[in-house]
Amino acid sequence: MAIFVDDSTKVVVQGITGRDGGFHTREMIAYGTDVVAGVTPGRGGQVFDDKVPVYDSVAEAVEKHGANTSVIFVPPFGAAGAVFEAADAGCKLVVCITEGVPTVDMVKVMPFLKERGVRLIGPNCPGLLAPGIAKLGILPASIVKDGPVGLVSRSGTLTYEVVYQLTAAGLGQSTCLGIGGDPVIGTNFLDAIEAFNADPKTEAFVMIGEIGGDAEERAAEYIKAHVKKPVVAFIAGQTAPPGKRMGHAGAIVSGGSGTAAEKIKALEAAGIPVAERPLDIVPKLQEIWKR
Amino acid sequence: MAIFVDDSTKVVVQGITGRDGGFHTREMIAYGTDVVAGVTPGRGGQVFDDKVPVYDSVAEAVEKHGANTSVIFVPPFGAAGAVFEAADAGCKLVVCITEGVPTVDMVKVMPFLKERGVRLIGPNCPGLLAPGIAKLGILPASIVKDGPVGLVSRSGTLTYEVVYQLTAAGLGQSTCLGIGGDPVIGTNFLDAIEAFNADPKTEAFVMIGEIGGDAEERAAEYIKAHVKKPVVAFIAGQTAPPGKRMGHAGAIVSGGSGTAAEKIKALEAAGIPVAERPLDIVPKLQEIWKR
Amino acid sequence: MNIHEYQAKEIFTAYGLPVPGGKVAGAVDEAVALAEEYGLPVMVKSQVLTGGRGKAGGVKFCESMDDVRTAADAILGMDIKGHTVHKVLITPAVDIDSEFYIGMLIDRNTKRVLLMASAEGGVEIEQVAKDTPELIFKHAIDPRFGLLDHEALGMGLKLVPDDIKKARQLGATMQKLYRAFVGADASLAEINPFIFTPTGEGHAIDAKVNLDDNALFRHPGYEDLRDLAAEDRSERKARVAGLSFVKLEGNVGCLVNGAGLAMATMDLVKYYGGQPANFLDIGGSSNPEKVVNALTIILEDPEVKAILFNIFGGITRCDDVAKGIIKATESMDITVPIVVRLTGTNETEGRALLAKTDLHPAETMDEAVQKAIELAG
Amino acid sequence: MNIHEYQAKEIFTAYGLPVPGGKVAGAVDEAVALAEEYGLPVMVKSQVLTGGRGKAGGVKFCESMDDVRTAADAILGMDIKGHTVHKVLITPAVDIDSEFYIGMLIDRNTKRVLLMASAEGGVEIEQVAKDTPELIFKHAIDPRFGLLDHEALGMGLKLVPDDIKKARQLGATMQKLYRAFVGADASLAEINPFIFTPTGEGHAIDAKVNLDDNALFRHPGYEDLRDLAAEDRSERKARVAGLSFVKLEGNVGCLVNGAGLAMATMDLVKYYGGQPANFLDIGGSSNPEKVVNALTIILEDPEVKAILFNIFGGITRCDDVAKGIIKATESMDITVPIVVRLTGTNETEGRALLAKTDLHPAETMDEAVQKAIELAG
Repeated sequence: MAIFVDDSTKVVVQGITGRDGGFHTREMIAYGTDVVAGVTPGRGGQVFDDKVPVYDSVAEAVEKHGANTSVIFVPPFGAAGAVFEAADAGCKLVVCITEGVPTVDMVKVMPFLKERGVRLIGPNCPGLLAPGIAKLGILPASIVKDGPVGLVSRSGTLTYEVVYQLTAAGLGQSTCLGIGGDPVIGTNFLDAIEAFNADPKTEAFVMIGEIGGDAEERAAEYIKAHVKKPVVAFIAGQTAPPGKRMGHAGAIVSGGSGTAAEKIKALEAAGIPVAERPLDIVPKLQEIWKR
Repeated sequence: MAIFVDDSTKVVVQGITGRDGGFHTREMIAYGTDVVAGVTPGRGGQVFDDKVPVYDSVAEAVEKHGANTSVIFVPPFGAAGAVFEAADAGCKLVVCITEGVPTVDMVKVMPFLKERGVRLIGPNCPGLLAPGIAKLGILPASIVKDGPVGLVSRSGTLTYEVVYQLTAAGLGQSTCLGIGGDPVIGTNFLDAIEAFNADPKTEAFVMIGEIGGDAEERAAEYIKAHVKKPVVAFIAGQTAPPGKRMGHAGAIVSGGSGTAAEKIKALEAAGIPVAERPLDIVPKLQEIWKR
Repeated sequence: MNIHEYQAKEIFTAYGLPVPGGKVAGAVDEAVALAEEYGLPVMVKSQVLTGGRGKAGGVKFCESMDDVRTAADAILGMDIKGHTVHKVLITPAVDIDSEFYIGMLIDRNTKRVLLMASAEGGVEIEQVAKDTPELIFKHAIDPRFGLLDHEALGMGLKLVPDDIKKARQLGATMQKLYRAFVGADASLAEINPFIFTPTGEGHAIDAKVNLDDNALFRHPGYEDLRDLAAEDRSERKARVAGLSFVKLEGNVGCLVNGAGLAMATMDLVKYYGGQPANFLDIGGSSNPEKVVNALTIILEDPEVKAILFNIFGGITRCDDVAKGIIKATESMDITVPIVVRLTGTNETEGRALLAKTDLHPAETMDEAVQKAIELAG
Repeated sequence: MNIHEYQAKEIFTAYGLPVPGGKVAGAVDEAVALAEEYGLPVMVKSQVLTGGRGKAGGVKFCESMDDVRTAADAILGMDIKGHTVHKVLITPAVDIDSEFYIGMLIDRNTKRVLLMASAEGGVEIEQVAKDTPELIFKHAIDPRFGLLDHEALGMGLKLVPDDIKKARQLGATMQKLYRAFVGADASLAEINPFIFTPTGEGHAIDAKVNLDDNALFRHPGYEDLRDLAAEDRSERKARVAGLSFVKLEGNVGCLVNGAGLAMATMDLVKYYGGQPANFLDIGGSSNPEKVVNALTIILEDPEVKAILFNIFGGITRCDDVAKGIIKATESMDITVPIVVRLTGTNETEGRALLAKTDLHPAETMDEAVQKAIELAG
């Protein structure tokens, strides 16, 4: 078990013939992900790496191969269009890796997804890796290990850092999920936490937040009210100056709100231990888990 | 029984303080319709005719009086906005009398209604009169009579003409419905016929079409396949020249299609008698009804 | 409201559609001057509000200035299906490699704007629709999301399956056409043909737009697009007076409230062997002035030998109509007989008012129609 | 991207919002000339990318030309929260009867554009939000239907319950502001205050717009709105090079891939008693040239005494990063010590490449940070 994916996950990669799309498609396949097709308009009829058929549209990939999940590696100007296409074609899970998507585009796409019951992960995210099941995106497979810990994060590489430490400590993962650093994202902390809470394989989980917005505060409330599993949190950006966008479009302290201090306070008030350093996450988790 | 209305129908009139809105509100009340409130932005707090409280918004009328139906008498530029408002406030039936509403506005409003499960009648229509139950719109109450015949029409005054003759012949009506003469309307022939077919009170019905579009042809197919009740049709505009809009925005023969001849042919092919003159409708109905 | 090709192209240009340059000329010298401005070859295209201009000789390809002069001279003043050509569009001629049809209209059944596209461009689309409907691709556009990228590109790829660049151009053109359609409140918008040159440039070579009369109030500038010369004089008067009026060839003038009843009245005149002189809907309002205007317009037609009022009062009250008729007949010198039939809201009051006049009353529609035909002789 | 008031007003004007006239001046004489053009009284308003201009004396009401001269002279060159005033906006002063706040921003929770409006206009809205949140009305706009008439009017009526005309003006302003927000790809758009004059005319007196950096590619003209003088020199260089960079005050230069890891690295430098010199995310791409650019920018800061690379390879491959670091160090004359920590995709290849250099390797983030602080001294 894992969250959001299972053995029936069949992947179509949008932008498969691009540099990053191609590289990571190979990585996904190497991990054992069932990549059934690729899409690049104008390249229909080609075969990627002599293995994966390429089509002009997601609809063809769905029709001919039963793709139900899309992973998107297209440039920012086409990314929202790619999400619309995947959802319209019937994919029920869409993972958008692309960074730099205009926010208004994501605002427009959201109700389209809701109407069709489609889950979006991202954009501007590393995607999801469910050890032993599937790798959807760019999380490096070498660092994961199958196990009982869930991980959800707004970051990319910081996620890898924590996964690396979990694995080094012998704590395997049920699902590692990067939800993305943009202000408007498909799957947020609440969705992920709800799923981890319901997932029987996940025994404990880690949440990695950062400055900007109040998703961590909302997650804290939810965890306090509904979650019995052990949770440890980390918040990046304690030293970030206000009013400056820290890389991620969503990582900004504006009008005095969205600070790391506020988030840490809310998490601690909800009884969730917050690690001071990434290095402290694993010991904190072990401490409260006491298994 | 009747179609689309019943004893629980509580009406809010949008544009109640206008000339036509006021006149017809009085007529509706005189007929016994449960008009619970009126709306004219900026007139909130007034009382219409010392009887009907006026509000600034439909939401207030719904909240304070349980209005579930709106009848709209606002000018064309505000009509679509009034439909949006009524639907958003929770009215489940909206009757838009206004003539001259831009078609693109109605195109925009349609999915909003669909999402909320709202039935729209019109625009550019006389509304609905269910003898003994409610009068929603401008159909003259003096000419109707309670009884078993349903009537659905794209026209206004031509509808009255036929109702008048039905009543004169002793044939009362279950519901008289004018669906409106615009190209894009909320409730069309199919919807009305489906409802009449299901309504136990309606024993037979009359359908009054006109040139433009193919709604009559579609209705003919439906009737042939699903309707056992006696039906007589009439089509106006046999002498209308092609390419000219005959008053109604939707009454135009364009690209050689939408002619009265085509419609009559399709109806007759479906076994539905088509009256040559309005005067022939009642005798034709009596003939096939043989009750 | 139908507008000319050159006007449709102005709207298209405002929405970023690729339209080749072009200007209209009302005289031969002007046409030649424009051709010199653009450089040869050019097209000389009659601007009339009807189709079939090409077949009628109203569109000419010109390789020399003599050609332009000859073509403009022949086309200006030409009659095409009853429309006189007052203006020609001079536009640079482009080499055509392939032609497409792209059109949009209001679809009554889906209640959406319907995109239609075909690789059978440059011919009459109605004929394609009849003979080979499978060659026309259709997509009803969801107004909430507009024409999405993958929908537009998918449509483009149906037209040119093996040329992604052209498919993208076609798709982008469809998206712009949709914005133009909605932005201008069109009821029909067509590019036929959309062409590619041998070097792959796309151009909207011909343009047709019908505007929604109901939406003109929010486009005050569009009133200037109306071709008053192409409009029947009495139809124009009626429009200005806010009346729905269509001129016909008969001798029974009809004044009816409601479009459906007006059509049924015309049909009934024909049924009883008469000929209606017009369609006229005095509308849902009951302004007596409207009745005066309506009578004035109808009486301008010397063919009219009798007048038939057929009024069933709903939103229009019969007493108001009666007052209007009386006011009109009192203020005018009317020599033709007038048959009046009033039924509906306030009919008693209305009839009481009329009783004191020398109008011919009628109780039913059939009686009124027969009486009017008889009086028209 | 933050833009100036006068630029925001240009965007507002393009979307039909009621903005009083106004032009910017960079010199006192220019300011006076503009005041003469508009006629007295005028406002002289500093154009700086920060709030609190009024409190700082950067906004003056001027009734005479002497006032204008004095105000322009005082304000031009003024420092407001670290921002030097290079331009003043001269705009006709209007009589104010009532003031409102109208703003929109991207709401992360509803995933929509959030309209906020208050009758408490002309003051700091953050303060209103803290003290009397019930005085701010909010509505999350459904992108499928836009801000509907009844929603806008309803919001207007909340601000002025007894004045339908003003409520309509406020509502129409909100609808135009929404179109401007979406059309310009804003992340924030505020009118504070929107005012009515005693005769009931509405004006957007002050304007604030932040543009979505991610959407600048589709507004090529907006690049001209960027105030290069107000931007930190190294931040500008980083932006041009496609790097996410924020200048800080410390001595440990940080090059990190990924924004979250970069923030965590800064936090860790602080945790171990050091001071980060910057935030720098070299991004998801692995172009060695980017590393060169990043190093160049960081090394321009004389405060930087050590450099810390913290790279965890996912989409960025460690071998590419290693190549970039080697290329950079070979081509540059670098005197400060460089600590490099590489983990993730192709980490073995990356470390193998680095092994031949004199860079300081580190296995973990904590080790790398401690070593860099130590080397920075």
